[in-house]
Amino acid sequence: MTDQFEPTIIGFTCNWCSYRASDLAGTARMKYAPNVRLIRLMCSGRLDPTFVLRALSDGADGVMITGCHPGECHYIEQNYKALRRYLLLKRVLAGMGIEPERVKLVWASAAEGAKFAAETTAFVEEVRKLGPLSWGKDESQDKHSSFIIQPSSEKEVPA
Amino acid sequence: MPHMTDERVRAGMTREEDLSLLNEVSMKTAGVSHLEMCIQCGTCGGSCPVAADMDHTPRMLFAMLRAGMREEVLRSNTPWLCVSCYHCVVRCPQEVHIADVMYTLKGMAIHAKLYTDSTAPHFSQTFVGMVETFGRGYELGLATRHYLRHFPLRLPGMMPMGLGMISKGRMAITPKRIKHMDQLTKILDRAKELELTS
Amino acid sequence: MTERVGVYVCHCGSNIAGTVDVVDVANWAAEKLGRQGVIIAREYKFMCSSLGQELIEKDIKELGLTRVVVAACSPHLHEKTFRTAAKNAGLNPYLVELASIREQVSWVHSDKAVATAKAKAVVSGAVSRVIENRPLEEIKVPINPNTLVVGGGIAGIQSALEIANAGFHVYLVEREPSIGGHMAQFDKTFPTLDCSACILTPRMVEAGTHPNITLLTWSEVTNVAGYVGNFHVTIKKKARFINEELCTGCGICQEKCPKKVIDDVYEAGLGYRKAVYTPFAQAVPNFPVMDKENCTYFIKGTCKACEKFCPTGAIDFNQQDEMLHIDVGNIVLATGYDLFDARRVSNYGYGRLPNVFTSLEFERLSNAAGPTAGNIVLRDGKTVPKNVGIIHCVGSRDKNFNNYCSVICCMQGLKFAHLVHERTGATVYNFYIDMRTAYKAYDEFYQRVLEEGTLFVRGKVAEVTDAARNEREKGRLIIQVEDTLAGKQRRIPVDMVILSSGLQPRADAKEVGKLFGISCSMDGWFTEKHPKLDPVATMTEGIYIVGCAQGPKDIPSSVAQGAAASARVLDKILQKEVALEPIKASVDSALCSGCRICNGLCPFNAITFIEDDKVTEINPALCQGCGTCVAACPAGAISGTGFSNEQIIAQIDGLMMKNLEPVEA
Amino acid sequence: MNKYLLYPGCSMDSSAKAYMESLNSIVEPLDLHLEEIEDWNCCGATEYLGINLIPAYSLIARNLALAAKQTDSTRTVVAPCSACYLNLAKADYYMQERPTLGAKVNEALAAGGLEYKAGMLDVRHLIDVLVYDVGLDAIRKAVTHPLSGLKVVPYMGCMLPRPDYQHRWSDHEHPTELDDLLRALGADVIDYPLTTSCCGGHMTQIGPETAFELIHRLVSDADERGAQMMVTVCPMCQMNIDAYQNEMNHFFGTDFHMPILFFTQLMGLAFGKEPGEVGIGVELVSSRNALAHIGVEVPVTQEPAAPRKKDEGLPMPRRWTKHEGKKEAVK
Repeated sequence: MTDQFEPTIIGFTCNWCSYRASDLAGTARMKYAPNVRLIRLMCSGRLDPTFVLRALSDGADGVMITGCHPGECHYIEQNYKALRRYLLLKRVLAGMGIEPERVKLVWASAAEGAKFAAETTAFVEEVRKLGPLSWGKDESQDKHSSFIIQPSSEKEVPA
Repeated sequence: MPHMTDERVRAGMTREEDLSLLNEVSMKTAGVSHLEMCIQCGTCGGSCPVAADMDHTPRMLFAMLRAGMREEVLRSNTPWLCVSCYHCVVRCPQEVHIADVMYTLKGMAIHAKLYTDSTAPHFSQTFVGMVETFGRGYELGLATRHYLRHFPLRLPGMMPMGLGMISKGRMAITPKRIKHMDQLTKILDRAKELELTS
Repeated sequence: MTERVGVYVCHCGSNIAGTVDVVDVANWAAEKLGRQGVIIAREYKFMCSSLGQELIEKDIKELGLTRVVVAACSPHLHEKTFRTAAKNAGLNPYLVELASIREQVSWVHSDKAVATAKAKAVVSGAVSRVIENRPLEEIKVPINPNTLVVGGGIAGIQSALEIANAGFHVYLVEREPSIGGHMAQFDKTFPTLDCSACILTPRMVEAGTHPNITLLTWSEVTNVAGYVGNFHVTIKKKARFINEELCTGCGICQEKCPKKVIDDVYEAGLGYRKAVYTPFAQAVPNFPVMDKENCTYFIKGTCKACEKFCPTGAIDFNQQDEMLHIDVGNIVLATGYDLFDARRVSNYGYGRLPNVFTSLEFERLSNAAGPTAGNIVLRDGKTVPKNVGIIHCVGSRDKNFNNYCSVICCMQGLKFAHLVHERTGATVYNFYIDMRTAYKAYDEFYQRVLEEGTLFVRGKVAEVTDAARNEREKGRLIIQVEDTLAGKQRRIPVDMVILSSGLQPRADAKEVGKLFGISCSMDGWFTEKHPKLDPVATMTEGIYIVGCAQGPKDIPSSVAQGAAASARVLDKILQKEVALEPIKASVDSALCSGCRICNGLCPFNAITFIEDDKVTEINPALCQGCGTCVAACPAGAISGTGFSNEQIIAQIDGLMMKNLEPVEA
Repeated sequence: MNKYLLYPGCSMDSSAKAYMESLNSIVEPLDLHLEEIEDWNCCGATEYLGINLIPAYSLIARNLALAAKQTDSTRTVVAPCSACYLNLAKADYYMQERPTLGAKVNEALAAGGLEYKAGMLDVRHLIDVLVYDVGLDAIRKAVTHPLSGLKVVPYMGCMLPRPDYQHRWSDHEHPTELDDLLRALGADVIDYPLTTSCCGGHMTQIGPETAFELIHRLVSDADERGAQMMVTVCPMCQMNIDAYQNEMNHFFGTDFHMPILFFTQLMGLAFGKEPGEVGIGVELVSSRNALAHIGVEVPVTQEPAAPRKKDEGLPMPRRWTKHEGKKEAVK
């Protein structure tokens, strides 16, 4: 084992596509980086941006959001809402002094096990390059431990 | 398993390294070639206005590329006959960039010195020589040089036309040169270095 | 109250145990997650076996477990199994959580230490989450036994008849004046060459006269509300300007109408109809409709020839569109296809070169009841062609147009070749990329057409032109193609070209999909619930898709799908009630600030704003449980069962090992 | 005011000088302002690309880089030559599609102190700008001497409507831009199925027999359809059909006399310019006889009413246009 930095990443998946893609990657025995721990949602539209902030404040170095391809949402179009929130979230992160590249959005259909595996490994490498997450570049390390994030503290622009 | 290789060769199968030919051509083509997507439908061969003079239709050439038939492909007259009319390109159901692949094959054939008829490669090289000297095309110089070399017998028949062009002021007697030829030369020299490293 | 959690780690033979140290995981859970409430952690060879399930059931009963975590395979495989086990032991099934350590761990990683560590994290996440799970009950709603079938082509007719024959009522809605669909335009059907009208019209009549079928032609669905078992549908019955009570279908009005119009629909633009018309003689129903846009009376205010001659006084120029409201339990969509517009392939010259025809035009040309009484002639109306070229894959299998194979064109091309050969004796060419005759008795038909002497050229046609290069080509259409098997370009002069145009989704498929709450694929066809195992259901419960609305297909497949959907509908009707997954969003009206941010987010119209109370409400029956509104509510007033904020946050903390004792590095 | 950067291309002051002269004659009536790119170089025609990749694209890109320095009032580059137009458009497109190509070309440009960010210019052909920016109405207004009685076939050539990276043309096979423009000038436009067929390109130089065959197809079909002249938008097409027609006749033993002019020459004539002002007379196949048809007084003839369709005839489908809504296609 080398001393290279092993990031921890939380991955959000959609029950209908990307979670099934991860199942497929498993069934096909595709190997990918073990750094990602998955959470199943019914839809990427369920992703409250505060979940991402919570994961990061819990010590995750990156968050991967996955959902159905545009136009293929199980719930018609909710993945577009996820996309909007994702773009907004990246701005918020930048404002907090966190590299927006720590959050990545990946579309993966239920048939794309290979894509899921490849994207996961690629993202782990990207986050590895960024190094461990340090909250707010000019703030001290221990400050964030008291920074508890609760959901629904964010305003959303009406769709 | 060396005997396997022998068997493959005897069975007329291509050598492994030649299976990379398709990829090599793809990589050397400007834009994304989509060569691997060819379904051999023949739209290109059907569309080509000069297919009758080609030794292989474009479609067949792509099949040969896939089969790794490097020498046969690079010796083919097909790319040299391509008139860049782009009929095949817009009609191709698989969006293969056929005309650009033809350009690539010409370049590869010149590099490997594998073309059979030198007329076209020489014309291209003469043209390029003019451009690299003056920065602009020079029709009279190009035409005289080219015809003397490849169609000396056609010249007498061409004289009335040539004279007509000159007398009507449609063919300049002296070449035009761009102002910053040195700049263009530097760009092209650097580009040629980069071509070698790519 | 502290929950009593049991953790069960499955070996799955060596599938999990080969890569994950399952004993270590179980021991670790018992030791480190005790503070979380884990009172027992076991590992077992096959948790899903009956012995494994009994193990869990026994612990629930004897140890008084209130929560169960099974670390095994994907929940999509065995969630139901373990939920049922819990239910059997008296525990609410929604208090069981699966931790996927096979698909997500053992099968995708190879290093045992790393895999074991990740498995622990996944178990930790599941334990934290399950504590926040709440007991849920399936929602049961009654099913209205009436069914709506949209589209009166052969698929819709089949579907309606199956349900009606089983004794339940069907509303069959068709937007054209008659049912019958594309099949009514054909002369012959492949591969048996049955006369299309002979096999179709009896079905049309049966549907038109069936006591259990309410036939609504010249009608369109304009609104759909509700959910499986309880749809409320609004149908616009367009004014026919004919009193259906009085009309006998005698046809005198059509005869007397002075206005001739090109019939773009039934005659595919190749023939004429009147401004008041029934599209064809065997139309069901047999009442004509008046085409307001072309009727001289509606344009100029005078004429009324039809009214003057109608023997029963059935013409009613004052008729208005009517809105009907019906309630149904299930909906079958059989909305069919549009023909690919061959004018888009400009190198084939359709629309510019008169003797280039589309497949539907040729169907009419060869139809004994068509504009030429079945005589296959050129567009001048009299010349019989001596050479005919049939071009396959027009607009199909082409990235410039439609990517997919239209399925029917090869067989259609063969059928055309046979008909041309039989009726004119002309030399026939078929130009194809690949011959696709994969179905019962299809390849035999190919053999038959080969025997008849049809010439086949393997090559996608490059162009059809009238620019002749020699005397032989003068005045004819030249098909330029690479004969890929000969490796040579050929120019084949012919008198007539038939384009086997592909099928494409209805121009309004997207809007129709939205109306019924179902989605379209990238190509625009309606998306089925599962491409193999559930091809007629959709992701929206109670909505089924049949025939070409789901994708290109031939008549046998359309009929089979129509029948299959009916079986699904009957299954629902006979169950009398339907269970809905309890994954729903709900609003806590005390917290709702009435900001309405969530109002526009729901594609299922489950969210309504109550003006009087200035709060938002969610209809649990309409809610599909995606959770988008939950994520959007700024006040935290909306909560989603099964995937609550608390559950997800707990799972994040668990996955990040924030729940351990003592805190590990 | 319509302002553009002009990339003339090498042939405009030699073999296609009639094109340049006639273009100069119409800028004023159409309020067109063309600013020449400073010190532009040859685009490499169809030759450079067949020899190498990076140098060929660097050669083209130098022009784009130079143009990018002159974008104060417009970022649209206009090329009157179809081959130049295609090469400029192609370089711009491929430098984006293949970022590695873009990076290498920029590395080469840097050696000359230049750079080009692909996508920052709009590369358009002259007729595109005339039809879609200036507009047929404005052109119609400028016509003082309608060309009625002149039977022309519009010849668009290949490299203009294809491959059409930016979807600028009405169709790849039968584009109508030139037809529409010539009709706006009052000419009798003959439907010409070969309007985008190839003139032979560089084959006149390297495989004359192949080229003669292609020229023969074009000229004989135009003649067959009763055209008095062909009208083109491309210097190479004009050169091949004009200068090699005689040799082609020798080769086939034919006696065609099919003049070919640039569309701008006809625009100039329709705007009332003298033949000498629009470069008439330098073509090798003389257009004198053809132009006599508009020189003489031709009484305005009423277009004959379309004959009533015979009853046995079957109706034709409507013609398709690119902008036709999907819904209209099939009801």
